[in-house]
Amino acid sequence: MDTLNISDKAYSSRLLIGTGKYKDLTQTREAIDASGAQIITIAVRRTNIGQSPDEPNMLDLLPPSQYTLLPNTAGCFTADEAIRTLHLARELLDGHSLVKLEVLGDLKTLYPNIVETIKAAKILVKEGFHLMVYTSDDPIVAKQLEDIGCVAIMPLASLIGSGMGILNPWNLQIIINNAKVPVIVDAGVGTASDATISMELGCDGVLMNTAIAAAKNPVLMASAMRKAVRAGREAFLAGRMTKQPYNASPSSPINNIIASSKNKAA
Amino acid sequence: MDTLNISDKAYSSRLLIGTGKYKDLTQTREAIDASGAQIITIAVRRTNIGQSPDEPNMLDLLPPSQYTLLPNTAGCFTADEAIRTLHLARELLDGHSLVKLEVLGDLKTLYPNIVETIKAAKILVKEGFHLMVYTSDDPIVAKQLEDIGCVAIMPLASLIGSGMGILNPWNLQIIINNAKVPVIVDAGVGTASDATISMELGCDGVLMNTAIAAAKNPVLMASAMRKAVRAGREAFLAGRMTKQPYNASPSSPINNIIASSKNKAA
Amino acid sequence: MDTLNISDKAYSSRLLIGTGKYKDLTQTREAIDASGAQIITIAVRRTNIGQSPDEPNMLDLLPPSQYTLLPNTAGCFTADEAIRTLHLARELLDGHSLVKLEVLGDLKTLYPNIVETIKAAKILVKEGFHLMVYTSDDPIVAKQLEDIGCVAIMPLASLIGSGMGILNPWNLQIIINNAKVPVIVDAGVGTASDATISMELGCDGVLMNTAIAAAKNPVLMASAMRKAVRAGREAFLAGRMTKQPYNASPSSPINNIIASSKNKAA
Amino acid sequence: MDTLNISDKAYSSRLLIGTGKYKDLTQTREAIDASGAQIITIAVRRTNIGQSPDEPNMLDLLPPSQYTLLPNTAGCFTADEAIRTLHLARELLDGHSLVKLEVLGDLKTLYPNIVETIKAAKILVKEGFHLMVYTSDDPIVAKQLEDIGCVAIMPLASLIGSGMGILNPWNLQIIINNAKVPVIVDAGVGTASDATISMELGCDGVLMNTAIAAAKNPVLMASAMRKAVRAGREAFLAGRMTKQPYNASPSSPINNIIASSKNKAA
Amino acid sequence: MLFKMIQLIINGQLHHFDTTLSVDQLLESMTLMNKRIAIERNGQIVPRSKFGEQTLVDGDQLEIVIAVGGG
Amino acid sequence: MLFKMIQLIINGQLHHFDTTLSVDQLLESMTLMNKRIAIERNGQIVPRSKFGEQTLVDGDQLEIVIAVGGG
Amino acid sequence: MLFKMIQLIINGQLHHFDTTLSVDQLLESMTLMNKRIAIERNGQIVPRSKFGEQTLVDGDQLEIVIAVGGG
Amino acid sequence: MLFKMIQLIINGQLHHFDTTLSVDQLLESMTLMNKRIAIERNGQIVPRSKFGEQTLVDGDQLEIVIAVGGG
Repeated sequence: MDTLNISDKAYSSRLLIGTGKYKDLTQTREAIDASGAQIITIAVRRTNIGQSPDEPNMLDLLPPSQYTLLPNTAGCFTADEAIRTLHLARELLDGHSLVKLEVLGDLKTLYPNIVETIKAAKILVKEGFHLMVYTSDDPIVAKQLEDIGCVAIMPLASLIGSGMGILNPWNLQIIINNAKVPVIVDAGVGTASDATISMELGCDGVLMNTAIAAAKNPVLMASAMRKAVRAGREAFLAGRMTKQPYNASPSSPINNIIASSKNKAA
Repeated sequence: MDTLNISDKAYSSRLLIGTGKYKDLTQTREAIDASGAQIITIAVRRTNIGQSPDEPNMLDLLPPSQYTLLPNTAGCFTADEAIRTLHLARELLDGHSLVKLEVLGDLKTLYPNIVETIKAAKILVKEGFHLMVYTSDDPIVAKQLEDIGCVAIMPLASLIGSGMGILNPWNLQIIINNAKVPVIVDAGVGTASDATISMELGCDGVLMNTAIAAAKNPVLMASAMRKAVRAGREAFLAGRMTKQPYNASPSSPINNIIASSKNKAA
Repeated sequence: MDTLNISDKAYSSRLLIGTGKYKDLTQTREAIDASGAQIITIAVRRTNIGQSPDEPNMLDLLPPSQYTLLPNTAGCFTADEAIRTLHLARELLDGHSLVKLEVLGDLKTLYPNIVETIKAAKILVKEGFHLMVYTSDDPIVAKQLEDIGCVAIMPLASLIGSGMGILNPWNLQIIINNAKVPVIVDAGVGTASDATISMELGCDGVLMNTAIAAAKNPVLMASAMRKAVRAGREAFLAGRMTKQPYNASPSSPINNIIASSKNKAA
Repeated sequence: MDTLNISDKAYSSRLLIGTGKYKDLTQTREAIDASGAQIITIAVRRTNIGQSPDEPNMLDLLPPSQYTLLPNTAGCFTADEAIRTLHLARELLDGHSLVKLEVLGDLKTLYPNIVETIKAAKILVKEGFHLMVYTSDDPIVAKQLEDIGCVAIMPLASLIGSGMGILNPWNLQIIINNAKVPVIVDAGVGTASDATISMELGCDGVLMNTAIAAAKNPVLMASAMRKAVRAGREAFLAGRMTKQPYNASPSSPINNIIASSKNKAA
Repeated sequence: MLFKMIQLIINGQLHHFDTTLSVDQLLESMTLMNKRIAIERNGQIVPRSKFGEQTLVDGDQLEIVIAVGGG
Repeated sequence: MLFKMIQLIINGQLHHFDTTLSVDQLLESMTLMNKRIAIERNGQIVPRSKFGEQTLVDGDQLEIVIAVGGG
Repeated sequence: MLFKMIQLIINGQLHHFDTTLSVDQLLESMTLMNKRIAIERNGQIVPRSKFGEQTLVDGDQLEIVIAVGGG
Repeated sequence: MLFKMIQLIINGQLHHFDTTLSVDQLLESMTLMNKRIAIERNGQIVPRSKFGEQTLVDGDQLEIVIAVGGG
């Protein structure tokens, strides 16, 4: 069976989704169900002192039996912050070691800070973390992160939350061709076709949040993304026809057409 | 329920496929099944005199109870040829009136001849045919064909069999915005994402043949197309997020992050 | 010398410009000078009865000795209107026969009405007009207009005044490859690179108005367009390098590099 | 006057070119002349022992009085190699300190190795070199290199020698908006319009080699590039019109058209 | 009595028959009887119901078509 | 003698004149004399050379045009 | 005996307690007992198993975090 | 007296000389005198002004470079 394999675990779904920006936990739940996602990202934040003690908890929504939680380091701008955040995440999730490392460059673009990301990755891999790492579409950096021991390379399609889709499919293709670990497009997907294109390029999966949460109808978009990822995967496996920019190719026989001057001549 | 309505008949599938270029009728059959298509195009050709009388027949493959057959005029370069071909098709299919009109400009591009197409459409509509008409992405011509009484406008995405996808989504968008009858992308789709993009633009359906038949694995590609069209339709109905070319938008909360100098400053 | 030849007259400039939308005749004059254009389009309109008799006249600005005037049929939506307008233009310009034919489909898109354009072209060619004809990027229609006897085919790059650039370079390429008369991109150019790309595709010239008149600094943009058209023409004649999507090619020698382990290995 | 200013020197030309891959020194010379370039890149290589002592020398071709030589570190894959190469270059050019730093990731893509590039940049700036640095289109890395003290940031448009043009104009735009030092597109330009587009985005200059040297007619392409860069710069300064995807805007007056039913209605 | 031979152009090819015949008889001779075909005779459709009645005459031009795979 | 008034539709607008007049006289009255214009009368071009001869009659429809900036 | 008050910086905010206390007691006072949280004390993780043992001292810096929605 | 031979690695290749020699003398022997070159000796630049003084010793590694076309 065609599965996405990460850290010795096989997943039937190649769509990974985040849990931010939803109206409420009910919508989050419905979107997750509609998406069929098995790997779900969460963030780690300070508890608000004095907050209502019985406020719903994200973890209650996502039983580990059913989902693989992927705590991230969103909001961290240095290796140190990211490392401390993941130490807390591991404790919070009872020793869970599969995490999403992201170290950002600035608040305006949320573009990854590659130098700090590499620095953090080296330390965290030594500490036994299984890193799915958010990175740019730099093919050399992608290879360096793989060599450090990251379990999945997650290049951006475009800026986080921008919905611009894949801005540079050529770099992405080089990364895919070079990688021996799964390559998952993370960030920038805006609509279903962006996910389909990612999979057609040969990506192993797609991670998204805003494209679903910020759609007018998030639950229906989640369903669209589920189909889009599968469509793209099947198209990739099926092997697309070759493009013919300037020459048409008839789908119907060109001979045995009923009498006429013109097409005889042709 | 969300259906494609053509000539007072509702279809749950928005994927229309052709039957040309397959290895054999078995593969044709399997591809049709995998695609879930309900409207299937066929061509009309001279019987080869002296051919084996028991050669399999395309019509036996497609029981009218199960499928809507759509005879085309592929290979016709004049209004007269197209009209005569459709007269034969109607007789062949016992008075069937839903047909695909295409009048081509030249053999190299198979680009539609708009002048002859309009001429044929006027006559055929008067004769009671229900025309699904292959046309260019010219929005004025599309409107003229609708005004003549065609039941579906089918602009090309790119040259027939080229697999180049949608070369001019802007014209297609204008056609969709102006049309009161279904707009179905016909010709040029090369892979799943092309179909998804067509539906996201607001097309009512997609008609293809080569993209499936010329894939390395046609049956798997047919399955991909089925999902791709649905994904695109759902994404269209869900309403995609707006694009933000240069500003990222975090999916995780930007406050309550554990202590650090940098992001406080931010 | 490399010239643009239209109706037995040779032009050193391949940039044709319109005279609409400028702040005043002074700016129009300066933009024309900066552009180096030799063929200038004008429109024909009703004189405002009771208007100041000494208002500046467009024709005084453009001595026939220096420029080739190209009266257009902008604003005409039927063959009849276009024909009457050109009869008046010919009288206005003392028998001048080189004109720009455009018959529009609707006010919102100003997309050409191909059926009316062909109808008008047949009549006007018989009457001895030399037609430079505005048309869509439909390669079959382009060929039909050439066969009717138009002296230049002028396909749109995108909607008039949209500044969207070339939306479908593939169709444009087919038109260029098929044509024996000059092909001039008309409408849609928005900035210098659009003009350069048009010429690189092999167009014989570019006609624009809004791209210059609606720039913040129209005169400087006119100068940019003059260089852009020449740059594109020279690049077309020079013959560009072939693209290599995934393989780099060093510009510096890869041997005789000073000692190092790494690149020896490479 | 509009000049490109690098290390307190003003250049009237914004086109920088390399000297590799030409047929011979004569063609190199003619291409340089036609391009109008003032900053010329060269490479440093081992002398071939026993080579004819009177073989023509690249330096004789380029009098410092007339040109600014820009020795590069092409072929270097580590910071150490690049640093040693630039030490030799400085000695070779009598203390010349303006150099092009490039540290590559692998031979197949020649994509920059950002980690080694940053490492080398920190050391070389301390040693007093004025670095024009080849980098990826990563906006965070670009800013880091500027903060280190590089005098010009030179992001790739696409792979060296690929001629693919600007693959990610959005990243390039972010780099340009953030930079206080000149941003020069280096690598990937394939034809004139690529250079024009780069300048329209707001780049301060364009550096190329293969696009000229590998053209069928290098000298004519050099002339095209000279005009293309100027056209793009002027268009940038002139301020292009805004795009209107779906609404046309007439260049000729829409009133005072001669009588007709249709356009009155309109 | 006098022997009479007729010529028919079927799908663009010339065919000779040593006697006049009905459409039915022609299809019989071509083993196309009861096949899913349609016929155009001199530019006019021949309804299936008329296959028995219509007698083909010398010089008739016929198009006999079937459905095939197409897109 | 009997007073006679005529109506002309000029560029789509109704104009009254208390006497018949030539094209020349009309242009004079409109201060368009010697301006670079062209005239269509009831769908037909009026050559400049005929401005003096042609007499306008009641109900004539005229289009009087000039060149303006356009693209 | 002498009364002793301590200060703790919890999630960046200064808090006063009129006696030393264990992590457990702190969570109790914050009604975070048995909630799914994790704690960092002066840059080091405090394992849940140690909540009872560890006594907080004046000047301790604590980060107390939970899981929230994020992408 | 005793005969002494030295080895130099020049641009990665081993070269033998039957006597010690200065950089100048080496360049002379390689007909590179007064050519536009630069030299690195054991990782250190040899300034042109020092060509006469510096005496090469057995095992020295030299890089002798020129400017070539490059982009």
